[in-house]
Amino acid sequence: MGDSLARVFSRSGYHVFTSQDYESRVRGGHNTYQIRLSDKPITVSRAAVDIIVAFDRESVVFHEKELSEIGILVYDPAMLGEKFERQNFLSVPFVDLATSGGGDKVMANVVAIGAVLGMLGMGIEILFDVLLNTLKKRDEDTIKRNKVAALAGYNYAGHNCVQCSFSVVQLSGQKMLISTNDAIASGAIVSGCRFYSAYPMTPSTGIMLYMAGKAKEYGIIVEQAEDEIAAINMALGASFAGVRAMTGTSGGGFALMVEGLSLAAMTETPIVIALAQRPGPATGLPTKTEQGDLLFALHAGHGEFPRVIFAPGDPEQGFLLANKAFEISQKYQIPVFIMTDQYLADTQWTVGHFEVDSLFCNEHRISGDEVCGGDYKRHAFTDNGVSPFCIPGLTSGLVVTDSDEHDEEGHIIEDAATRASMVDKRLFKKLPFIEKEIAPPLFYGHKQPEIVVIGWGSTYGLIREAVDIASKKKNIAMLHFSEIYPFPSVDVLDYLSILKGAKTTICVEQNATGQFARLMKAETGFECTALINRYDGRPFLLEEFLGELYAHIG
Amino acid sequence: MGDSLARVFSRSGYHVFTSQDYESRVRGGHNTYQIRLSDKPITVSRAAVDIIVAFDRESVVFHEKELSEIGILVYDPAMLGEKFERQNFLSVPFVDLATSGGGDKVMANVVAIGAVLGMLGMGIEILFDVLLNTLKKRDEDTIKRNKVAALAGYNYAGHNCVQCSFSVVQLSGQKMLISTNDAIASGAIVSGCRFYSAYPMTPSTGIMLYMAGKAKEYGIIVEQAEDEIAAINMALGASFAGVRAMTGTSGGGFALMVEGLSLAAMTETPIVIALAQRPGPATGLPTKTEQGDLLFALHAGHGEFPRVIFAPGDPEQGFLLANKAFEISQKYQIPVFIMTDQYLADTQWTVGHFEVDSLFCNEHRISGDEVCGGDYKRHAFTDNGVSPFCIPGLTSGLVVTDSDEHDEEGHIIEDAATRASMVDKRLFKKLPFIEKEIAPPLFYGHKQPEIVVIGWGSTYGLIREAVDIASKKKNIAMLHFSEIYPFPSVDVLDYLSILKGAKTTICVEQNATGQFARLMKAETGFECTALINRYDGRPFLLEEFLGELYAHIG
Amino acid sequence: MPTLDDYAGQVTAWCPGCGNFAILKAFKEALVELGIEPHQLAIVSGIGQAGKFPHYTRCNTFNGLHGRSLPVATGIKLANHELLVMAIGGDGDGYGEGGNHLVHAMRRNIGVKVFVHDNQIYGLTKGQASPTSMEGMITKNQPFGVLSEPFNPMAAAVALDCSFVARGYAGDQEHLKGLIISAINHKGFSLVDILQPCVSFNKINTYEWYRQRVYRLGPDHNPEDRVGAFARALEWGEKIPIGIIYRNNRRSFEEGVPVIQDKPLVRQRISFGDLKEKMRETLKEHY
Amino acid sequence: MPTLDDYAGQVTAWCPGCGNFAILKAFKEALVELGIEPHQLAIVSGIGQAGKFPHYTRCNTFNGLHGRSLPVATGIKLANHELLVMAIGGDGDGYGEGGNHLVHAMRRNIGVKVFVHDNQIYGLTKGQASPTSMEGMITKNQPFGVLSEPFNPMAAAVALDCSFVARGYAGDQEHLKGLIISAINHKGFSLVDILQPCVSFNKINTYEWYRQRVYRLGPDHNPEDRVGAFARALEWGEKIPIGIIYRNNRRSFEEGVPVIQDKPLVRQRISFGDLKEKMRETLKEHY
Ligand SMILES: Cc1ncc(C[n+]2csc(CCOP(=O)(O)OP(=O)(O)O)c2C)c(N)n1
Ligand SMILES: Cc1ncc(C[n+]2csc(CCOP(=O)(O)OP(=O)(O)O)c2C)c(N)n1
Ligand code: SF4
Ligand code: SF4
Ligand SMILES: [Mg+2]
Ligand SMILES: [Mg+2]
Repeated sequence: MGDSLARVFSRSGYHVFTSQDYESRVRGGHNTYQIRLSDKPITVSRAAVDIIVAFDRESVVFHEKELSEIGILVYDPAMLGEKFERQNFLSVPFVDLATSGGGDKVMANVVAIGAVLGMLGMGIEILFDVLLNTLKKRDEDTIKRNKVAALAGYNYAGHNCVQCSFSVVQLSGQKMLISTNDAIASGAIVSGCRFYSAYPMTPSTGIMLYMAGKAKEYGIIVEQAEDEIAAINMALGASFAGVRAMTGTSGGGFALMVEGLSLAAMTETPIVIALAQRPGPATGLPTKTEQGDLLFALHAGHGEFPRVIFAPGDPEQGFLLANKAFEISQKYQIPVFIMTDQYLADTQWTVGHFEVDSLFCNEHRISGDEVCGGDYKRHAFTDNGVSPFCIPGLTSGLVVTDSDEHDEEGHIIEDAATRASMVDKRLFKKLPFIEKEIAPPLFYGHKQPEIVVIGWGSTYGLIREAVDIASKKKNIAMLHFSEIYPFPSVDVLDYLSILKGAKTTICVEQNATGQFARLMKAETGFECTALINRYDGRPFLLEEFLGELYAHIG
Repeated sequence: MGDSLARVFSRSGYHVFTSQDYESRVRGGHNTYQIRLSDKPITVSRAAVDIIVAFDRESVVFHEKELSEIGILVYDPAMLGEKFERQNFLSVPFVDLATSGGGDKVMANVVAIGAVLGMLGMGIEILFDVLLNTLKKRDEDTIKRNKVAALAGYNYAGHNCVQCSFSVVQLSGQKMLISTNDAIASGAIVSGCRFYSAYPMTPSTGIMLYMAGKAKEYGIIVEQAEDEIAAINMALGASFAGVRAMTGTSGGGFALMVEGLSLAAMTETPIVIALAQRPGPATGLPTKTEQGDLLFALHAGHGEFPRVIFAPGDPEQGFLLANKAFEISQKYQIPVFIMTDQYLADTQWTVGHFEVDSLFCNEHRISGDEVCGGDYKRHAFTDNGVSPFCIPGLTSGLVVTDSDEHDEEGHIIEDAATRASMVDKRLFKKLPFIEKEIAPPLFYGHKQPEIVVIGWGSTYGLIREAVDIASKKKNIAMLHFSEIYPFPSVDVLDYLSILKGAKTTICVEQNATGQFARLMKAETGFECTALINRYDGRPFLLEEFLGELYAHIG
Repeated sequence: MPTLDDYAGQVTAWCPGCGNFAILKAFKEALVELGIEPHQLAIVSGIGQAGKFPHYTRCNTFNGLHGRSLPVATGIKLANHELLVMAIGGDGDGYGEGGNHLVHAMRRNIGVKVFVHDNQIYGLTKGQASPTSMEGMITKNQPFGVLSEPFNPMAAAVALDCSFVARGYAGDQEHLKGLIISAINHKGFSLVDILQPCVSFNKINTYEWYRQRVYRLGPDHNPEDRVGAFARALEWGEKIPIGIIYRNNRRSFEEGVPVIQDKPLVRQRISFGDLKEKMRETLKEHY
Repeated sequence: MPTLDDYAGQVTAWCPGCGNFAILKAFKEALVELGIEPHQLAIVSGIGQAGKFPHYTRCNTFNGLHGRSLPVATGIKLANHELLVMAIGGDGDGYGEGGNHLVHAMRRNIGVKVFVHDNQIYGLTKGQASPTSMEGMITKNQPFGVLSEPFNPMAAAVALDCSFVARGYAGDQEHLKGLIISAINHKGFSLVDILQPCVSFNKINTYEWYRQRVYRLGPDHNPEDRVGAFARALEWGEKIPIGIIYRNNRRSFEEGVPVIQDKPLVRQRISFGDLKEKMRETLKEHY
């Protein structure tokens, strides 16, 4: 039900932020779906909650204390098997209202949505639209009965919630509500990705499902491979053959792809890899979040070769960086990572719209007989290390490559001179060009900050909103890295001077060891004055984080 | 033949250093076997050669120029199809001498060994002993005919080499001649390793073959797995069940073990991994050498967990560090790496003897009913993070572990508090103790050096001999790291002060990107003033390296 | 003598109605009937709904990676072949991610008992096709339907000369218990594929679907005849046989490894002192 | 029309007398006979002696990782099913490291032609046992002899309903050429296991050993009868059949993927401009 309710808000013109927490099981267990809305942009969950809809007793036990001062917990005594006599509790007979209108028990959900809208004093029409959408494959009658149920809840709560002090009005302008993982998938599709091979693994599966859902429309082959080794090798085959290809997985699956990553590098076959992190090691916490695989991704693969690592912090970055990942990968014939995590998979944000116009749209593959015929050499030496990459089979030229060290034609060699030249070509010649493609970190907040909060990837929204709040008292700014490797130069934005100019520099990471801080030290020599790390699998809530932040900055 | 000849020298009391160069094929191609001997310790190959035995024309073409001033190339005109009229060439009819004494053509090898001994003016008896050894499974007659062939070469060269100016006398005291990979294998065996599962991969295969050769004598199970994934998982199974276990592979195979590595960490199952490097990426140069996988090994595996990395530089270090690897791995229930490479697999060194007495001999597994019965908890919280590890099946207690995050008993959990405590236990509690186990780098040469040459692993012998030579003109020293991670503290040896006190600090690595130098910077903040890198798959010869070194230090 | 109580484990996290419950029950009853104590047993499992199995009973447990239970089980069995070692997982685990290990474990004939909870779907990851999903099955991830032919574990096992090949059904608990007992009593590798309805995601292969098709193999079936067994293994669709499809009497891997013929590796403790002495001798070979 | 010269490749690095030479020759003759041009062909190979194969002819080449040729070949075939795509490697490559991919490629029935140079040994790494090495074979790495039963690729393939299953022999070059042609002409996945003497390391399965045993399947063998084919596939020892063991007419994977029925993926160029337009529409779903 969370999704439908959130969509009612985003369609009503609100900024919405949703998040979920659930266990690694299919039914049962304790699950939550949290929705925050505001007339200003919001980018993180808060601890205090205004309305709790409780479908089981645990929801009362675990979450009652989260209620804000004006907060109300709404529940059905029949479902919880208990009636609570508390001031800030509102009882609504979800099940009764669902069935008495001729509906099914499961429509208790819809009753609850209606009830929430009633409590908020909003209109109900947009919910009807949303229901029409979600039930579009169902028959007229079902839709009608859902509407009746929603209305019943709406009216009941509207009349009976004497303690309700909310008044949420309709704003102008609908907003898009999307998760970063979905945004990455759509960014890949618009970049011409036509082949996606993967093996299901939380929290990357959503990307594959999104691609599969669009397979028909966009002519994409989505193949569920027998394992992750096959997944990456299939994608490399498709890419070699001339099709933009991608794979996605989580840490454990990526561990199995590491040899294939090295293969991509040696054969100079472009590939985009979505690496969706979750807490490790090993199986870890499959449905929780962590940023624990940065240094792993950076150093994965035997031998030495260039790679690019992006880590979007919100849906828009996800969309744009997926596009840039394909551009860079194709242009330099290298592997590019998009690092995401459970948090970015399970939170949805409102976005005005995606900047489709600003996307990269270059074709880097060739197939004409002039360039590909005759003595075409797949791995020809060039000034920037990038060799023309013909599409095999479309012309008379032959495209030859090898996982062994090879010569310009792609045939196996063992001599020292060719070896050294090939390392130079793959690594040292390409690198300076790749480095120039990397955008500087996002500098947000006070222009000459005393305090800089540093983050990467999914902590973007958290830090941003915290900086907004803290800036009322402090000269504080955020430095957020979404293009992480090659480490951004200081040419465009001299972030090192900013950092050195600050008194307090705090690196925030959802991991135990401060991987980004370590990387920054290795790359720039700069050491942060403090680290804030969280590694229990849970994202920071805004208040929790502010607490930790203030502990550091006073 | 190289092996037998080298053994004659080591048995004659000489310090011997042998190296090989060959292609990735079974027959044919150009191969060399180089032997250096001296009455002083030697630890690297030189460029200049005193005697070349040429079995084909390529050996003349490629290597003639390597002859020293007193150098002589010995060959059989019949084998090369040409007679050379050069001052420093000696023709010996290897094949003729082999067959005329009733022997087979292939005994031309033995004739050549005899010839070399004749040229050197050494005795031939030790060769007879060595032949007895190598041919121990053959019949009397074969042995006799080999002796005759050796003698024929010996006499022929002794009489005909007018230009020979060598005189190599017999010294006292036999020496052991062994490769570092064999030393690692024997170090593992003496440490109680009883299970070795692996998949063949150059240059790690020698370790497996050594173990297999000793399987019967020491009661070791050596299982060739279907792939590297199985190899590491089997070893983990055996280790869990109470047997010291090890696996070995090269970079590409290790790439496939990365998920298993993470499993070892999560389940706190001890394992020793021999990682024998070769040039990458991908298949790369299978029979050449490189130190390209240090940062990969250090960061391999999703999630965050402690590990230890050793990188021996010579056979003795290999032997001792293999033993220490088992000790640390068992004591802290963590994965320990022994990094080696093609160079350490294919070079043999003389060693006085191995310090067997100084080995670690502690049993860290338990199985008594008092500790393992009742409410035994596999992952119990303790002060140092190490939980008692019972052997399953030997007592009534149950040993339970999980790749998911788990509680003290080993059962799956998802709650935040237990998760955080388990990360603390595995990582933060163990680390300080593990760090204390790490020995400082080897500081060798001038005590207050102006120049420090830094290296790790297989460059030990090269740097050491170069420092010996350069120290005649310069205040120079070597800092060699064989215990690499956790990065050694400065408590025992304040190497940072030494480095900071030096004018020139040069990090030498057989890779393109200076991985160790980067690691040192990340760990200590110290940046070397210069790097010497080689990445064409070939080890430095002494003179080549001295050339580069002098270019830096004048 | 162990009782059912000795095998009481953690609280289950399976969906109500899941076929796994019946398997768990049959399994416990079989062990009690055989008189095996929890500590004499080691279960290695993978990741998936079935992979949680060992936590729901009591025994030595190595709940490892998705697809990798067999090599771990092999390592355990080789280290201590006195233990009863089982590998338990789902169809994705055993036939997808872990396919290669299954092939080679059968070749080895290592004495590990494998139970595959075959629900013809990926349960834990919420309903993608598995290697045994039927052709044409539509899922969110297979919008055009499954295009591959399902993996037939019985036929493959007979082809690989697996020494014990059987199929059970969660809906026939008594029969399943018998199979589990036979598999345990068999020397060498045993594969039991257990048809397991997944009420949440597999809407094709339901209890009803199986009930209409599944039948017990009778005495007319000779599991020692390999070609006959193969023909029987191909049966799927109208009728699905359960029971012992194929069985042979090959030497097990443990029986072939010379160094463990006296006793298990884990019981052969050599003192480090003796090892050092021995190594001094060995090193002489390098002179 | 292509000639043998069009297929002249790099200088070989195989041992003199190696069975690979005859396979190379049969292969080139088959392609010339079929009139296939080098650029119409893509060979994916693994690592091993056999893995070097594509360099010794001329064609589009992806010489990938040990054991991983099949997924790469699958990716290529799906991207461009007009190409003739082959996967070539050794027995270690195809049945050991790559075993899982083989199983699932057969299930898919992807139109890739697989040729396994089966020398029953690891050649390139100098003589360890391979999955097809015979039980008891002693090597440096198997000092007690091979303890596992050899993998029977023919029986396994029949069990997996592989749509074309054949065995060739390097010592019968003419027959082998015929098999290669049939495999190429067959729609869907084809597995040809080629017995290949390794003169350097396999001292058991020599030319002489094979000569005494290998015989050509005659017209009495019906490759369409699956159970009969299975029985035939089990033949090994005194007599070893070569020829087409099993064949069926399953729909190929390429035929089942809706989005490539008009033309191969690689020929379906969509302009980025159109893509952007389309995406603007799609994104509306998120409102
Ligand atoms: C290497 C790896 N890849 C993917 C996953 C994600 N994953 C967990 S369980 C599972 C499949 C579950 O299906 P199955 O094995 O049939 O078990 P079931 O849940 O149906 O019992 C997958 C893909 C993982 N844990 N590890
Ligand atoms: C992941 C990985 N493991 C191991 C190797 C080493 N290796 C190369 S070829 C080979 C086996 C060769 O045997 P086979 O596949 O039968 O080919 P053959 O040489 O006999 O033709 C091995 C183990 C490798 N290259 N990559
Ligand atoms: S999802 Fe299916 S297999 Fe998993 S517990 Fe639920 S019913 Fe059982
Ligand atoms: S080692 Fe064997 S397979 Fe390899 S080239 Fe030589 S004979 Fe052929
Ligand atoms: Mg399943
Ligand atoms: Mg082979």
